[in-house]
Amino acid sequence: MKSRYDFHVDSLRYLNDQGLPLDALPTWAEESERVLAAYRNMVLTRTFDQKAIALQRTGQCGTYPSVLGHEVVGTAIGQCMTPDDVFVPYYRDQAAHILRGVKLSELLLYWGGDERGSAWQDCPHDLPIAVPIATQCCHAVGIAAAMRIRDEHRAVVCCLGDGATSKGDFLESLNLAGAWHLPVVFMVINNQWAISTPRSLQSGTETIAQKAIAGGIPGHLVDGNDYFAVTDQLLQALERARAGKGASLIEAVTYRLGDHTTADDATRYRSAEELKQAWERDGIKRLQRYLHHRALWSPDQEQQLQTDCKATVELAVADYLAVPPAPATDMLDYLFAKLPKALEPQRARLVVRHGQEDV
Amino acid sequence: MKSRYDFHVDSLRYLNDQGLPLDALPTWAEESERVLAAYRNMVLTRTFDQKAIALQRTGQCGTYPSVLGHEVVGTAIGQCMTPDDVFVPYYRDQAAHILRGVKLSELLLYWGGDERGSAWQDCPHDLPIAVPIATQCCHAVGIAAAMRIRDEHRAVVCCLGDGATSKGDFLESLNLAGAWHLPVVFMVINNQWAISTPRSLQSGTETIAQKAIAGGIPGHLVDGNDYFAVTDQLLQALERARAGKGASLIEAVTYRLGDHTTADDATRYRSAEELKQAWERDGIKRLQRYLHHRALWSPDQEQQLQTDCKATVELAVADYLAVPPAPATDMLDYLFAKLPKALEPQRARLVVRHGQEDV
Amino acid sequence: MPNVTLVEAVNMALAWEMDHDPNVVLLGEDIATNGGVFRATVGLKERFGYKRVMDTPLAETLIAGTAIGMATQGLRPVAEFQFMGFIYAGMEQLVSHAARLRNRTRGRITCPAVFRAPFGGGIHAPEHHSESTEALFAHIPGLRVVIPSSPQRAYGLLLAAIRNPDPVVFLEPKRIYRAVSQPVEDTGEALPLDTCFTLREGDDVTLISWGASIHETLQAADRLAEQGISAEVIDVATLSPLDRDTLLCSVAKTGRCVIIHEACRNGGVGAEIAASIAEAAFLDLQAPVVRVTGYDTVMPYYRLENFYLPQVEDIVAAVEQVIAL
Amino acid sequence: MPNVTLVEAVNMALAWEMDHDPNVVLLGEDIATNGGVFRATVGLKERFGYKRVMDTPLAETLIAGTAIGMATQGLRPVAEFQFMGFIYAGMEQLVSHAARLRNRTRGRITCPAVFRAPFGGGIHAPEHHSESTEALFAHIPGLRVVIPSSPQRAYGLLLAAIRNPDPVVFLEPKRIYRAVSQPVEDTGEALPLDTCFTLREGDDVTLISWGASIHETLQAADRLAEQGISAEVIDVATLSPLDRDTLLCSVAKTGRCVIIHEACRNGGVGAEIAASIAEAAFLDLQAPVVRVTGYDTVMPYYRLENFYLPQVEDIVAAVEQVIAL
Ligand SMILES: Cc1ncc(C[n+]2csc(CCOP(=O)(O)OP(=O)(O)O)c2C)c(N)n1
Ligand SMILES: Cc1ncc(C[n+]2csc(CCOP(=O)(O)OP(=O)(O)O)c2C)c(N)n1
Ligand SMILES: [Mg+2]
Ligand SMILES: [Mg+2]
Repeated sequence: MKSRYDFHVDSLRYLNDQGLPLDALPTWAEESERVLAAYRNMVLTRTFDQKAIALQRTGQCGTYPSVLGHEVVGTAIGQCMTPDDVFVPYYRDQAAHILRGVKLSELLLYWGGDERGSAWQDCPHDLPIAVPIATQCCHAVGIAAAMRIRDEHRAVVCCLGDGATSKGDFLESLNLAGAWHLPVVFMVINNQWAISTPRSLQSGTETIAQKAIAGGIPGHLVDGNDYFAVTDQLLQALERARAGKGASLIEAVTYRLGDHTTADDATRYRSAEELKQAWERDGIKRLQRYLHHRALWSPDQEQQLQTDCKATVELAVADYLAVPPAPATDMLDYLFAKLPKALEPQRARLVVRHGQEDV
Repeated sequence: MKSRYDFHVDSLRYLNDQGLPLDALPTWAEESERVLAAYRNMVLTRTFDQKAIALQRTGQCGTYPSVLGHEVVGTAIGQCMTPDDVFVPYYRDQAAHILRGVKLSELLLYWGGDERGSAWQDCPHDLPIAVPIATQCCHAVGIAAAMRIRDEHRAVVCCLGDGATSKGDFLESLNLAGAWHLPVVFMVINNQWAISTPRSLQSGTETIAQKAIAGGIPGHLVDGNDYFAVTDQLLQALERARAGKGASLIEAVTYRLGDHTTADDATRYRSAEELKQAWERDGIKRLQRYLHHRALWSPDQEQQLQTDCKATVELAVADYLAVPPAPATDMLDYLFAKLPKALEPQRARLVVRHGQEDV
Repeated sequence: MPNVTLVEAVNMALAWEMDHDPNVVLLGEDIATNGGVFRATVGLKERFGYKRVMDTPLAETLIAGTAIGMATQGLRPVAEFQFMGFIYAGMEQLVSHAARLRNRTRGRITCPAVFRAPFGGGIHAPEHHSESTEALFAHIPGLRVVIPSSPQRAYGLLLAAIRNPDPVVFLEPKRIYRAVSQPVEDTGEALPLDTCFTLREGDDVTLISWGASIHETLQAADRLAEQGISAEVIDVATLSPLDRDTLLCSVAKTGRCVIIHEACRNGGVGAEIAASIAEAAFLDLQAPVVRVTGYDTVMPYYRLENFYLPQVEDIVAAVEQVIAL
Repeated sequence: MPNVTLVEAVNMALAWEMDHDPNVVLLGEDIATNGGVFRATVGLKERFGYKRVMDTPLAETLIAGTAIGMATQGLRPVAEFQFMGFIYAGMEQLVSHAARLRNRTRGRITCPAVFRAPFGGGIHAPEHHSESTEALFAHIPGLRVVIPSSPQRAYGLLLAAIRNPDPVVFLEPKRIYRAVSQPVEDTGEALPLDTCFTLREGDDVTLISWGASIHETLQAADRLAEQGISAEVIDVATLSPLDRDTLLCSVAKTGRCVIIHEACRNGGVGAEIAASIAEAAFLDLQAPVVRVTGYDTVMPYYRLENFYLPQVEDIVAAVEQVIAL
């Protein structure tokens, strides 16, 4: 006696590569100020990104992971989340951080080898950048569980890459999110590569979204270069989460247009042709075309925006470069709430060796 | 523009609770000697199990995990695997071990607190019992990968419980099995409980079999108390694996009829009613009814079998109890292929302290 | 004042703190309905509800990471690893996040979580159920490692651990979970962390230990007293950060020191203590610091476990050896 | 004889052994097409095929466990963790399986696997990319922990590690991956494991170190020589099991000892070495064994990393201190 259980994931797209709607846009898309703000943030993010790479190349910043190709997803996240929500990022979420209140200079400080780059003055609640892959997923469900324990109507957005979906932390977290109906949205940014490992070697699955089925939560595919699709799916997922209906997984399909980091050379493992094709699906260009098409944007405005973004970034760089190194004693002073007695001799030694004032 | 991807898992059952076929049985079921051998192994396993519990209760064995409710699955595994295949067990696979050549006395020795209980004289290749949950899944894919690297037509069967399916090791292994098309079958024995944690708290999914979808491999549900269903699905999965067509996941649904281990008291967390109902689906009784129905079995034969099994078990117990403790130096002598110089003083100390001969 | 065992004291401390701080929540495998495999959390789900006493799926990485996430929100999660032998999957979360969140965010995000685990051998448990790998955690800056060795200290130190604003790995010596009962006042009074406890004063030799081995150490001190040797016994209690002052003061007085622990010798916490004392008390020491420890091998299954564990006579012999010098 | 760097020597050893033993296979993240993020495996996929040089999904538990599974079948897997900072998810597999398989099956199943990871700071890397937690592995009975500090030793020790019938954690000091070149004969000759290497003989003080710190240690020895102090320099190389004999012999001669390591001090491998020497060479020592180490904190991000790392002048100062006694 055979029977069967059926499952599915859906897939969403609004704009074609030329920025023309394939379907009626969601109603919120009528808020043109929202769409314009999104576009501006994408351009600012890309401007910042280019500058950060340049700083690294000239020895003024450490290894840096370019956000090229992720601007649409990050911007959608930054817009859809409320200040009360908690963002649990990985390390390629610059576009979202900017909208969440992280300063550009703070991002530079982090990649410039300074812990103060995670002290985020104007973004007190979001989790810091997570470098150990997928580990942040467990924090996301922990935070979501805290919200449920306290009966709050808030939600968590957790970002990770396609590579991260192979790691146990993510899969265990998916399962908890499903078992406990947690208010969390996992946003998998499938940029087709995990350093040199292509999506096809990462997993034998047809989609990443289908991994949601293992956690018993809905899985959605969206075109990650389509601002309307990402936003719409995320708004629904967040609403669902805040309403106590549980978690979702969104796979945003895009492409890592840059090297993995400034320490990487992607030409070692992928073809120029593939990269060229990916550029044709670039989400910023696509949204720009949409805006032109809707007569919401002009070459003059574009010119002005470019100028403004450059100025904003230059100011941030100046701020960053003006930050003197922290005192050596900082390495001990933030380890615990209060310096344990056991560490006092070591702190004293740091003071002697590096001439820092005692606190 | 919405589109969707569909997935499914199937579910298989041949016998109803009364042991009557619901459908035409698979052709191999005509081999009555195979079916009878299966039945005998199930009874032997249960006889052994009762004895092991009794030994623990009388202080002659350590904590022991009863196999009650798992006899059908384990027997099917033991029968379907060839000697060349590799079995990667967890800790409740007694029925399979017996058919794979592990001695009953070795099983007792293991749970009796003696490492020699994993030295398995007549079962050289299978992996030892794995206590750290789900860790063995990674070994299973590693072994399967070795088979692929060497172009061998062998397969791996990896057992785990429902609780184990929450742990990253399992999920990471599923993914590798799918990505690399490995000759491995994951047999999840869903006995509804992980110690006191019911299946419903373990995961929000409708089935466990659907977790296969996250690895991109086929997932199957079978009635784990139905010898024909388990065997048939496993035979197909093994054939697929050996033919180079890749991995499968089988969820065998059964019930843990005993306490988690002798250290557990299941009445603390589950109802007598639930247990009673589970006994009605007992797979041994069901197969016995089938055999009677097919006139393959008589009360006399049953009587004789019970007597034989008891005798076999008593012999094994005698063997087990006759094993003198290992020399204390064994704790150092098997750590490395050759005792490192650094450990010589410690070994000498053991010899002095516990009067063992030097080797 | 009730007479309670160590594991009951753990339960009492959890109950007290849950009662007084709504932010305290518990999570782990089998801790809610079952009350934990050692019954450390028994009755707490009934009393505080399943929202504060949570059975988790079987996944230690997740347990560690979920607790961390909760802690970042100002909850005070107390996560249980069912046995120390199953803590390793949580290692990445402990090392790369719990220990670092405050430091890497310069105090913006913190991790006031407690990670409990029963540890140690001697209860005839199966494979992987007798681990003593406290040294792994003691080596990680940013983690506190706390081990109680009596019901009173279990109560007071666990309260302190939960109230501590930083992560604590709280290891409970399961061999003595029920070995002794002791009156424990349920007044919510915490004991200090980062401080060794001198359990017995003496002049001739300093015996340093923690966890279950404290009991053999105290017995050894009794026996030594019969031989006219006066041993000071110190329970380290907080293994990291280490209160070297108390240890050094004692050795300055006695001039001799024996360290006792169940973990294997190579790279055990005894090594750090011995190295610290040998360096700082170089001129005070009249004999080398000697370690009485487990062997450098995997904890044997239970038929051989007593050959592995430090015994009273081993301690006595070590003391006789250092006294003879 | 080619002049090669340490990382090139790693590549040479892998190539030699793959060429001579068909059972040797490599697995890890980005090791095949990309040749590893440090290029340690560059060219090997092209030479030996993707069946023997495998890019894995991004999952360290899996990498460790898969290698173990392969090893049980008589393969000789060499698994790469991309950085030591990402090894922790593999901890359970290393501790509970790799280290124990032989012991728990009484020799029936074994684990001849090598687990490679670049480690240590000083290369201006991002967070989590500068770890030195070798002590965690050295404390696990059943694991060998091997650290080369020159191209020649990288070549010879890696060959030995792969041929070794038991698991080896092979940690490569990435700060000196390309710091020096040295002629290395590609003859497949292994160096002994479980043996310290005396790099420089001396009479006044024994300097013990490993990994990248060996270089500051040798520089310190040069400076000390200018001051008329003759330092013996020992590269421990195999941190566990530890060759105490070589260390003790040297200290018996010099009477003074300084241990240098990059890892934090508390519970570092230096503690075990100091404790062992202080115990066994009690009567030989004319000064306490002193440790020059990283601070007991998380490795700082790169702007402060040089304040954390032991410097040549720290070593010189420590020697001056012990010589003064
Ligand atoms: C646990 C862990 N393992 C390995 C690494 C090294 N590493 C950094 S990024 C990366 C690839 C991540 O790929 P993906 O998740 O797809 O994110 P992407 O970088 O493409 O945005 C790897 C292997 C790490 N940071 N953490
Ligand atoms: C990593 C790990 N965590 C916890 C345990 C303790 N433990 C032993 S069995 C068990 C439940 C396992 O349940 P399941 O996988 O369903 O198998 P079953 O015992 O029901 O056959 C637990 C939590 C363990 N052995 N390993
Ligand atoms: Mg990616
Ligand atoms: Mg179960």
